[in-house]
Amino acid sequence: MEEKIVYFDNAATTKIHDVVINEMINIYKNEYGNPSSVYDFGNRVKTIIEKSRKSLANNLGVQAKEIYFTSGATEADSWAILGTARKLKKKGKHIITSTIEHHAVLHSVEQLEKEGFDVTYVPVRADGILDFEEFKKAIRDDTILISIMAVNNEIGTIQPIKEIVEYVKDKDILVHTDAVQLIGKIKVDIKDLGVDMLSLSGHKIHGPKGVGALYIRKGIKIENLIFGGGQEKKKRPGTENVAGIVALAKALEITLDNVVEKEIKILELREYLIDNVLKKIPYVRLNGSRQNRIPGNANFSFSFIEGESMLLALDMYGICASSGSACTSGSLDPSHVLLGIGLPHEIAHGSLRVSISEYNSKDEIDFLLDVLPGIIEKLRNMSPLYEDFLKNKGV
Amino acid sequence: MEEKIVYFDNAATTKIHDVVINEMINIYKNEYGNPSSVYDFGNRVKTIIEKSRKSLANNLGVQAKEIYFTSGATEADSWAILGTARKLKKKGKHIITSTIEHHAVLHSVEQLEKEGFDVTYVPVRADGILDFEEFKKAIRDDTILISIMAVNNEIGTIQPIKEIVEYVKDKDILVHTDAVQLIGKIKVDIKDLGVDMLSLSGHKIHGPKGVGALYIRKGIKIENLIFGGGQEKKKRPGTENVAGIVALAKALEITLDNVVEKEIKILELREYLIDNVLKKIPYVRLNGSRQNRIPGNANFSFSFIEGESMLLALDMYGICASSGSACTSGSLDPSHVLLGIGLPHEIAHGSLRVSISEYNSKDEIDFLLDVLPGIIEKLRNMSPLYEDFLKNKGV
Amino acid sequence: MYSKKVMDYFMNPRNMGEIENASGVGTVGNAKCGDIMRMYLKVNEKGIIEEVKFKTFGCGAAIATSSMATELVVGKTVQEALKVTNKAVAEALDGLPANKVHCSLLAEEAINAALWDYAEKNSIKIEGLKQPKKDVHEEYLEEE
Amino acid sequence: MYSKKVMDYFMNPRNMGEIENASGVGTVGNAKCGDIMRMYLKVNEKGIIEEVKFKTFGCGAAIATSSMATELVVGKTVQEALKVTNKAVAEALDGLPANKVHCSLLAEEAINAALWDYAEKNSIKIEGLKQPKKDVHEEYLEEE
Ligand SMILES: Cc1ncc(COP(=O)(O)O)c(C=O)c1O
Ligand SMILES: Cc1ncc(COP(=O)(O)O)c(C=O)c1O
Repeated sequence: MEEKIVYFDNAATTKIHDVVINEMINIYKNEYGNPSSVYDFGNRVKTIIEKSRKSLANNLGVQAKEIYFTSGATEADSWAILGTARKLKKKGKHIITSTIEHHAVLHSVEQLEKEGFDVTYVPVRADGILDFEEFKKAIRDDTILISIMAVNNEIGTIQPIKEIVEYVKDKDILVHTDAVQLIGKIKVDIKDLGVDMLSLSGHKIHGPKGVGALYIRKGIKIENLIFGGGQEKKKRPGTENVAGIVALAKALEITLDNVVEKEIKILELREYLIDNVLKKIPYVRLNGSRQNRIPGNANFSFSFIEGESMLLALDMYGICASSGSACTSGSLDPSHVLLGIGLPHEIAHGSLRVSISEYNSKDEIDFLLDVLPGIIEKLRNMSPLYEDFLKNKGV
Repeated sequence: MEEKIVYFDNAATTKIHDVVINEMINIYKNEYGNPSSVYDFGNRVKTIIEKSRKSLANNLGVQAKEIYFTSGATEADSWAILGTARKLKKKGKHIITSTIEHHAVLHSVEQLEKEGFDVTYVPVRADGILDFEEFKKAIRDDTILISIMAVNNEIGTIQPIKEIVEYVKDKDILVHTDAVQLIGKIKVDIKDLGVDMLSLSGHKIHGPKGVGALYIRKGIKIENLIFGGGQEKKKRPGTENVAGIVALAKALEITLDNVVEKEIKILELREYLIDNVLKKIPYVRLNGSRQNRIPGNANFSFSFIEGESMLLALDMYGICASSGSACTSGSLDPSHVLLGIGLPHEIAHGSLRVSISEYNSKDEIDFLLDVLPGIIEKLRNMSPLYEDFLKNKGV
Repeated sequence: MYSKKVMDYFMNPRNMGEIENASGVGTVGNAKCGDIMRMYLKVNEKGIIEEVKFKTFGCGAAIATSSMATELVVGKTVQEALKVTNKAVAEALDGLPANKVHCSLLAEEAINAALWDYAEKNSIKIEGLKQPKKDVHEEYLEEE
Repeated sequence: MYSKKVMDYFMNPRNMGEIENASGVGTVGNAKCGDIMRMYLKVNEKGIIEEVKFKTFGCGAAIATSSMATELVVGKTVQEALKVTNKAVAEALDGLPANKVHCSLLAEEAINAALWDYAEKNSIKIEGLKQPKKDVHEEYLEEE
């Protein structure tokens, strides 16, 4: 029973490709053996995992042995950051990150602060791109790790990872990037990007939730986060989430198929959306650089109204979108990302993120453009801030 | 395409119940929304998760809010042990475990040794049950945590968890148990068991790999292993493995349905197997107490031969079984559990674990009993140890 | 997440708007927390609240609770209105999610603030009426 | 895990057994590591290995490599047999999993040990033959 929803929250999670689901069903039904077992029924599952690892690695331009499967990007981020710092703590105690990272990074470095590390949070400019001058100033002799996201999940801005790697290439500093929002949008060649570690997640690329991977460049040793059996070369033990691993590799493969054409289509939809929202609705701003952003992301702030009520009203039309990041819903704080680009609280509260995938159509954008102005107007008419604004303007 | 395998490795992993697979398919196809989202398409997934948490909790006799979903028991064990010790490190530095724990526990406490904790490994008796006198002696004033498994994964012996809890009830010591091999075999009431923390895994109870849970008694605070968003009350962040969570709860529900009847049948099969193996094959011993063991487990040591070759030969008949634990395959060490009950190396190497589930039949046991004696004989005839033995006996 | 009733009051808010020359107006909350509520009261000479209107910047629960609060106080005396608790508002909406309970509290405070304004304007003392805290919302959060 | 050839030599091992009054017998490995190989050689007066038999306690790879090693040395001179390397054994089996390479090394050592025994018994010196290490297997592991 397919119901009609208009899904514009692809930065939060994505619809799973049908082929991916079928591959999982096959694993669940026919390949439930334990990959570590001697007999063929188990051992062939090991082969399946290694084939997936190879496929994923190929699609990322790295070697299979540099890929470690995890339970998602949150684990991958935590592992990369905590594992590196704890391993290198005798070498240095300083870590650099940015103010607009995902909580998986921010709360990991906060934990490190409790463990005696020193963290510098480099700010971003008003357009949501890392302030490179501040970044340069942040580097110290005892810096051991830089963790900067490749693409921001809320405003879609693309961060200068290659430049960061280039800038520190003569220094003995490891560079990790949370590439959850980049992978699957273009064909990323990690070797070309140059980072030492990279996190990705299955459910953001039309795969299932609960699986991700950490790329660790050959030769780099970080401490385990989880301890146990011999899986993943003992670095990430636990019986493998076989269906998840197969699905992750397959999802990336399918998502990258014709990725340029898909992203051009997505970009056109987004530009059409942005043009029309800015034209049809007053007192609105686009958050983050319009140029240096991933094709599928549009993030608006509508003055005088609050985001959740906008989402609820959109939901009445079956439109799924988000405000701030999904992970912080239920919290009362406005997005640290929107505050990070300098928005005042009341503007930050009124944000709407529309994230577009290959499954969206122009009709759906038109539908959104049909209903959104009315919703904004209705909520503004309800808003004491709007009332005050009009009075001050002398209306 | 169903192929004919005879699956006797249910302690390594299990066939997934069909109903469980169907529930996962439904989630993948229709409920891919992000549980943290505001709109109904996401929010209702939150409801699905909470329903599963409630069901799991009910089936374990605890409150829903005491259940935290993880990526498996390895993570749950690591979290319970590292999280507790790191949280309580100012209170005390001593931890008690046993010599026959799963590597998820053993390697976690080894990590704690590196972090400055002191670990006592209590030995087991020859029958594979904890030496309770030694356990009592191990307790110190600065003991903060006891982690003893409920049922051993290799020899199936049941450990005296209730007695442990009872013995330390007046002391300020937390008790964790790895109950991976107990859950699903009987209806466990955790409140009755009395432990403070308990780990379980989905794929051992006819659910999928890559999902598990940690029960943490209300009021107990342990440090996070993974840091990130607000999921699982911020204690275990990361977008939830929704299909896995639903599957875990459903698998336990189905597995516990008529569990007494099922386990009686399983016990009968096992006793029939043990009786006949001991009768038909010379120079064999049953490892672990015959009484105090979980119904589905039989573990034999056949003198003069090595386990892997036995497994390979069985595999030629489509029979899946194990030797030592699956996780240590590829390793050259014989099982630490079999050494732990006092077996010499060459005997420990020749072990065979047959683990039976509700999906096994008497015909399958008969089939195993048909082929096993010939395999053992063939391998013994190949063995220089057997040759020496016969010569020494003067044959 | 929300009950049907909350969604109904969010989508079709009762008593939304302003009252010109209101007997009392109260505004509570702040933009930082993302909720601002304003209540307009018209109190007649018998001390009965004849008309209530609200305006709210905030989430769905904030809008629904303000609207519900207006319905619960309209027609009541000032004294009776004071007794309308946040719990009553939440209950009338068939409950609120735990992390939205503060919205009902804010609605209660908004009524209170409007009554305070009415009392001040008319220099009357209303038994049980407390001076509105500058920022009820933040205090609530700290208590949590 | 294993190649078809390994499985074939495991299931149908060639030259399994003992040789009575063998010219040389060598046993290597130990129970701790789980592999023990014993090689029996019959060397004729021309120094040609006429017959080889093995017995092995060990995993599938251990059995297959011992069997393959017997085939590779039979019919060869003692000197030629010395040149049969563990790599040759592994290749003849279409390869071995990384964690099983030590089995082929053990097979090489078993041949060597049997030749050493033959040389000692006949008080001859064989060029290039080294005294068998007490425990080749453990040393290999440490190297890893
Ligand atoms: C940038 C970024 N990093 C990390 C994550 C966490 O990934 P996961 O949900 O797989 O734990 C997300 C999404 O939630 C994300 O957008
Ligand atoms: C006793 C025991 N503990 C822990 C584990 C690890 O569980 P998982 O595979 O879910 O990480 C297993 C099985 O592998 C086990 O048998």
